[in-house]
Amino acid sequence: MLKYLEGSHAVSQVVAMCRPNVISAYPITPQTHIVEDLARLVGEGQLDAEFINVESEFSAASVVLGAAAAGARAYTTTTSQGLLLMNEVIYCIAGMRLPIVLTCANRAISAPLNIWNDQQDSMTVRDAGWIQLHAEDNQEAADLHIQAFKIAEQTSLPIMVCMDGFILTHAFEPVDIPEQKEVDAFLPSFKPQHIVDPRWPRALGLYADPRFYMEVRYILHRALEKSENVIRQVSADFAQAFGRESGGLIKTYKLEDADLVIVTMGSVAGTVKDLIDELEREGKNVGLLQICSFRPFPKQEVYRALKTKMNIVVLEKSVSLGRGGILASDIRWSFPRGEQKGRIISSYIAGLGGRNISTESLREMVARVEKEPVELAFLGLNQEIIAERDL
Amino acid sequence: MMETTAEDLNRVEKKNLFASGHRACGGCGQALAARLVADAAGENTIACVATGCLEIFSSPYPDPSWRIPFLHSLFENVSAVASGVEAAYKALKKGPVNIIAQGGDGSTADIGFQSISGMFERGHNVLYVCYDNEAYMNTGVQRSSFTPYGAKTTTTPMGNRTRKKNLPILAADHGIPYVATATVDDYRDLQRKVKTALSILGPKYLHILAPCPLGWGHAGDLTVHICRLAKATGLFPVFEIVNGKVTNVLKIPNKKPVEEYLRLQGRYRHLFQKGEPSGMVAEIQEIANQNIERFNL
Amino acid sequence: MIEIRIHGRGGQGNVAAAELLANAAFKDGKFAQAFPSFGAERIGAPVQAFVRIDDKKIRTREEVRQPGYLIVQDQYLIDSVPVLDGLKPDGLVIINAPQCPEDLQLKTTATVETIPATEIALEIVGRPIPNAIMIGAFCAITGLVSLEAVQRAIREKFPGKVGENNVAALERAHEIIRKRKGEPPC
Amino acid sequence: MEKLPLGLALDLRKVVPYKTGSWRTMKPLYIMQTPPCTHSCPINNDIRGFLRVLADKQDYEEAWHILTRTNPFPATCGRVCPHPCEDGCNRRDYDTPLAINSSERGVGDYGLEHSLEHRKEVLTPRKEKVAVVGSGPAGLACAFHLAKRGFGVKVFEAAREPGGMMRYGIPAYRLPKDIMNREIEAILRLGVELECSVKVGVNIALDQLRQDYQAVFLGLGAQMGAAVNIPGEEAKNVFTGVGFLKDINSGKIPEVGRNVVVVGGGNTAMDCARVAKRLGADVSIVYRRTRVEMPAITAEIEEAMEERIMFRYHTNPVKIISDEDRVVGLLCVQMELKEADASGRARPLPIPGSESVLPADTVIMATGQEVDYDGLDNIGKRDNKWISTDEYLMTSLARVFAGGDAVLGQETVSAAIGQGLRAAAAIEDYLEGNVESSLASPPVVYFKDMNSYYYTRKKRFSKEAIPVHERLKSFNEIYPAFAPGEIIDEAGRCLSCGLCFNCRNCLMYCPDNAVNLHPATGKYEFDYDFCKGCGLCVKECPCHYIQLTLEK
Repeated sequence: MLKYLEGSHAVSQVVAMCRPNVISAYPITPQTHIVEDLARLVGEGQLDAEFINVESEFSAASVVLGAAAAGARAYTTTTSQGLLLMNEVIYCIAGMRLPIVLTCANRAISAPLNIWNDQQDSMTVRDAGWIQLHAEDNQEAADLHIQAFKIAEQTSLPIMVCMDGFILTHAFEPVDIPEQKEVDAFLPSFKPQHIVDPRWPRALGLYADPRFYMEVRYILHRALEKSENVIRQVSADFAQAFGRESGGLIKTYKLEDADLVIVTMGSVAGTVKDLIDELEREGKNVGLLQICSFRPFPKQEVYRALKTKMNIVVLEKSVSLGRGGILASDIRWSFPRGEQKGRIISSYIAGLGGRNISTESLREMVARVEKEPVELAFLGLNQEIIAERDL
Repeated sequence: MMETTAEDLNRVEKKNLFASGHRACGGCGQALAARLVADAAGENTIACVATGCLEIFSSPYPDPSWRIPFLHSLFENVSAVASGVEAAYKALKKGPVNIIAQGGDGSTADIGFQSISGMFERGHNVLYVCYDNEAYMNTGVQRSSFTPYGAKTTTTPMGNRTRKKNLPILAADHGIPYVATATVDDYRDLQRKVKTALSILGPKYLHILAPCPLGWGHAGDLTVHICRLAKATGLFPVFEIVNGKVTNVLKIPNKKPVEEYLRLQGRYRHLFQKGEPSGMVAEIQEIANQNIERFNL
Repeated sequence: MIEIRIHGRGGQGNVAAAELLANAAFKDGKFAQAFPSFGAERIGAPVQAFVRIDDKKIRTREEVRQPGYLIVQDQYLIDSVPVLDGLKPDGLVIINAPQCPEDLQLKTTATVETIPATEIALEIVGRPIPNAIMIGAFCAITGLVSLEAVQRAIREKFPGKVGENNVAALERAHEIIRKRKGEPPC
Repeated sequence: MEKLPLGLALDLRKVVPYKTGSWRTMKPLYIMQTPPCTHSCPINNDIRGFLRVLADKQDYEEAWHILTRTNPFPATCGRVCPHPCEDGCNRRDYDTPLAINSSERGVGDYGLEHSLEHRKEVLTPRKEKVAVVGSGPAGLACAFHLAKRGFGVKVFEAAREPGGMMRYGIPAYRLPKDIMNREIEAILRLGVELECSVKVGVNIALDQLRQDYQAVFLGLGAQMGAAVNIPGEEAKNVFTGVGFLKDINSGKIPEVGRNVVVVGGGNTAMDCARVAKRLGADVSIVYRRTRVEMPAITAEIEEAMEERIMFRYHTNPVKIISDEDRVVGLLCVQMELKEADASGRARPLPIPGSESVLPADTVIMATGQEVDYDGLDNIGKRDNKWISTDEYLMTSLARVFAGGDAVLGQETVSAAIGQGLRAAAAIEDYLEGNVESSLASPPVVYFKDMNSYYYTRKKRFSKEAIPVHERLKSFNEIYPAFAPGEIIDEAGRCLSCGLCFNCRNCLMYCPDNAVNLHPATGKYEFDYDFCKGCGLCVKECPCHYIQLTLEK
């Protein structure tokens, strides 16, 4: 049923419908509204789950690790510094193949301290062995959580659902919140693969010497690659069951006869779509390739979508300092060596630390990349406040 | 929860739920303690173990020594992991089951201190067992906050200048229902304390002195004897704290001078240049005396 | 697409105002989006909130830079914050002030309306929270959202007495504007 | 190779343990040690063994069988043995030695009260026959062991009744006759033939026995009082010690008169003195040296003193003074001790002019005994006094073995039994053609090797002898028996030196769980697949039953 509500509450209500057994989280802006609302649902008895108020994100992640290892459907949410503090556990959860779902309300990283949105935080754990799905709007954020539990439990891989902090978490807009019975029909109850239980004594978290470690990591890598099919399938099943497209690996907008393609992820895609329509009215053919699944990175899908496109600009809210665009390098790497010739793949870093990404600034970007390839640019940079000595 | 009668409590258990084949040094006090604890707890137990010497020597793939469910992830989070296991059992309405979080000094008193404090404060039904070998033995004998005054470690080459952190008291001050200390020589007492703890609902803390032949510099065959001296000198008081009240203190009618304990161990050898005790020995005796007075040993 | 920007101080219910307006539009069967100019601002600090209303799905996420409508919950902000920035020349600004618009001498070609929202709030709600009155004025003047939808939105968000007080305040503002329309300006 | 499980989550029921035994350089072994009690017992009785079954199972019958595996005379030895076992007992270095002797007496008496029968070790009778000469402790012990081993045995006894010195040398207040009789009967019930009043060498030739039997054992004893060659010894009321005791024990009670002087410092002297005292006389003992040099058992000396027998040291008889043919006194001279003689004891020399006369109605010369070689002169001898044998107790005559006082010189009942036992083993070896003697025993364990932490101090249990004035009224035993419960408690004090007493330390303390309790045998075993040889079990084994040996 279509409800008008805040993004955080759309997520918390849907998560509750997924019937997690154990929820543990530590408050951090802009994730707080999600935990507060889940605490309320558990407190009021609307959700039969254990809600563990821990003393740090590190323990929050550890609690859900333990809970999942004991057979519980477990959920946590954090952002920014909290995610960095979890980092060690994040790697463990993946290595132990525990199907935990985590909501990352994407936010910038200190220093300087900044509570506003970008996607640097989830980028820091992109190699940890988690599936990372990016939501465009609150409807998709909500839908992705329903899919996430299903994908995670089918693949024994943890999933991070990324939604831009504030821009989505704090935005009020209509979201179709499904009925509990619809969710139950779509998401079967959790059948854990391997748990600690005295009836079938197992050891979880053994150490592996050089004879075994590499194989374990290789298997994990392959599991992520193979999860592409599951992500695609679950997204399709979801469309079947709920009558709307959500998630999947990639999405495109007016790509077919586009001369220029903008590649991006997350909420800025909406702004870009409006711009594309405006430019179309002005006679320009610009298209959009939107990455929903950043990990696993859908190399083939991206290649198939872009192989005829010669001018591409990657717009992203994170940067590999000293290197440049992170998504950009993944896009460049999606083309076989031979096919990179003559193809322009520009890289734009935008919206760091909550900097507004305006249509004007995007227009400037488009105008520039139509003229020349841009190795790396920071969108909307205020040159006046950059001191010479800092360059 | 186990139903426990006095007879159950005093029965000595030998089930080898922590089995042969581990890679501990000969005469390892921690390996001995881990078996005594596992056997006392019994089959219906989940062991959550922190990274450390115990974990390394007991849990290599594919031949770990554990015969009860075993869960390890990191160094500093075992209390939180155990909290999660307990939460899962509650939520799934499974159990009852004994959940025992265990680790060495570092994972208990130092890097894991926040985590254990959180577990105590939240009141999880978990028994935390600390195997105290008074330094970071896994990484090669570096100082921990359990390293006693005067002891030599690779990071306190001139002898440690700080006093041992008193975790049993800190644990009790969280308001948890049961805290106890024990040593590996008195296995009946140790196993009784494990069973007592498991019969109580809520967080419990058991602090076991587990000599490390390598780190303490004594022959492996002295492990049990050294524990007796640690008690007889007053350096390691054995007691229980039930609902905040110190009870069941192990009296030591014929007390021994600390020198007798120190001289047996390489980590204190520097205190006896040319056989003569240095001033530090007197200070260590003073620490023992304070224990004797404080706990009325 | 209708774009509204709300200026106020932390604690004056700016985000709530945006949310209520958008929710009302939603109840009228339109697409709507509301979001704050996020931040760590504490009570008293100048803040903004944004509302978009449209007949089709709203996709853009950028802040509202050229609003057709401005709601200023505190007239004294005018001196400290460039509230009029980007306001469309044919736009509308509604200001919480007891004076007539002329007395404010705003440099804009847009229509200016004032309403003594704080007084009314103190009288009806009992606290100087002007947001319900400002919303009431907005829908009375523009008719972009129905009074009835706003009433439902308020009752939804604030069940019980608080809600009823705010609904009363809302209706009072609506009343005042309707009267004013019938009469020449003083 | 096994496929890696998901997330490396391993099914613990499939684990194949890693064998840490390969780390070992030293290897622990369970090695039974000889306890010092057994080591110092002339019979090598399994003292630890019989005490354990008493302490653990309160099983008197089993205890009796353990004791009688070696000693057919527990009730007898439990009374007359000077119990060197207690001198050896490791408790001596901890608190006080166990009351082994009294416990043995209790077990022996239990055996008699319940008429327990000895167990034959070899059930099928053998064709070989052995003749045993003399039915003293040596002869009967030898006969006993040979009979148990399935040999046909015939015992020839010169006296009218069997027992040798046990019967004729020991007064009833030390050894009630029926106790000894019943222990002898138990031996005979094993099928041992006994013929009394037959003096080998006189009534039947030794060579005859050597023809009729495959082997002969001589347990002749030393029953002849040694000649003293002192003027006046031909007078009436002058006895040899053995002669005096033999009369008493055969029921001939001599008229000793008021004053009795006993010459000598050995057990016989003490016995004679104490018997005379019981006959109502004032008794003094005359001895050339001091108490320290007295060969008699300390207990006997002390009891004699308790019974107010006068000891005259540094005194030596010179002449027996008689009135007509009746003794009236003994002329003695004071002696002083000079440098040691061959026997290692200080040599006494008379002090000129120190003569004095002791009034005496009876003089008993208990100054040594000899073997009666009548008709047996062709046997090789030591110092022309005792029978000489090789290490297997075989004499100069082939197939003729010997043991007891006749070989050792004056010794104890236990020593004689020990020799009978050894001779029996030697005879069996000889008849079977074994070259190796079967009596090698493991090393002795001493208290310093043990872990005292595990033992609790507890005083030795003892019972007062009955008061002197009571003792002297009769020939009844002077020491009351321990009650069964008292024996069990005392047995509980046994440290079980050198043998497991199931304390479980090795099992509980092994950090590698490399010790198992075998379900069937109930014995502890090392699992060398996992033992790292740390030695913790060795240190914590209370009784030194575990030892660390170099890994081969």
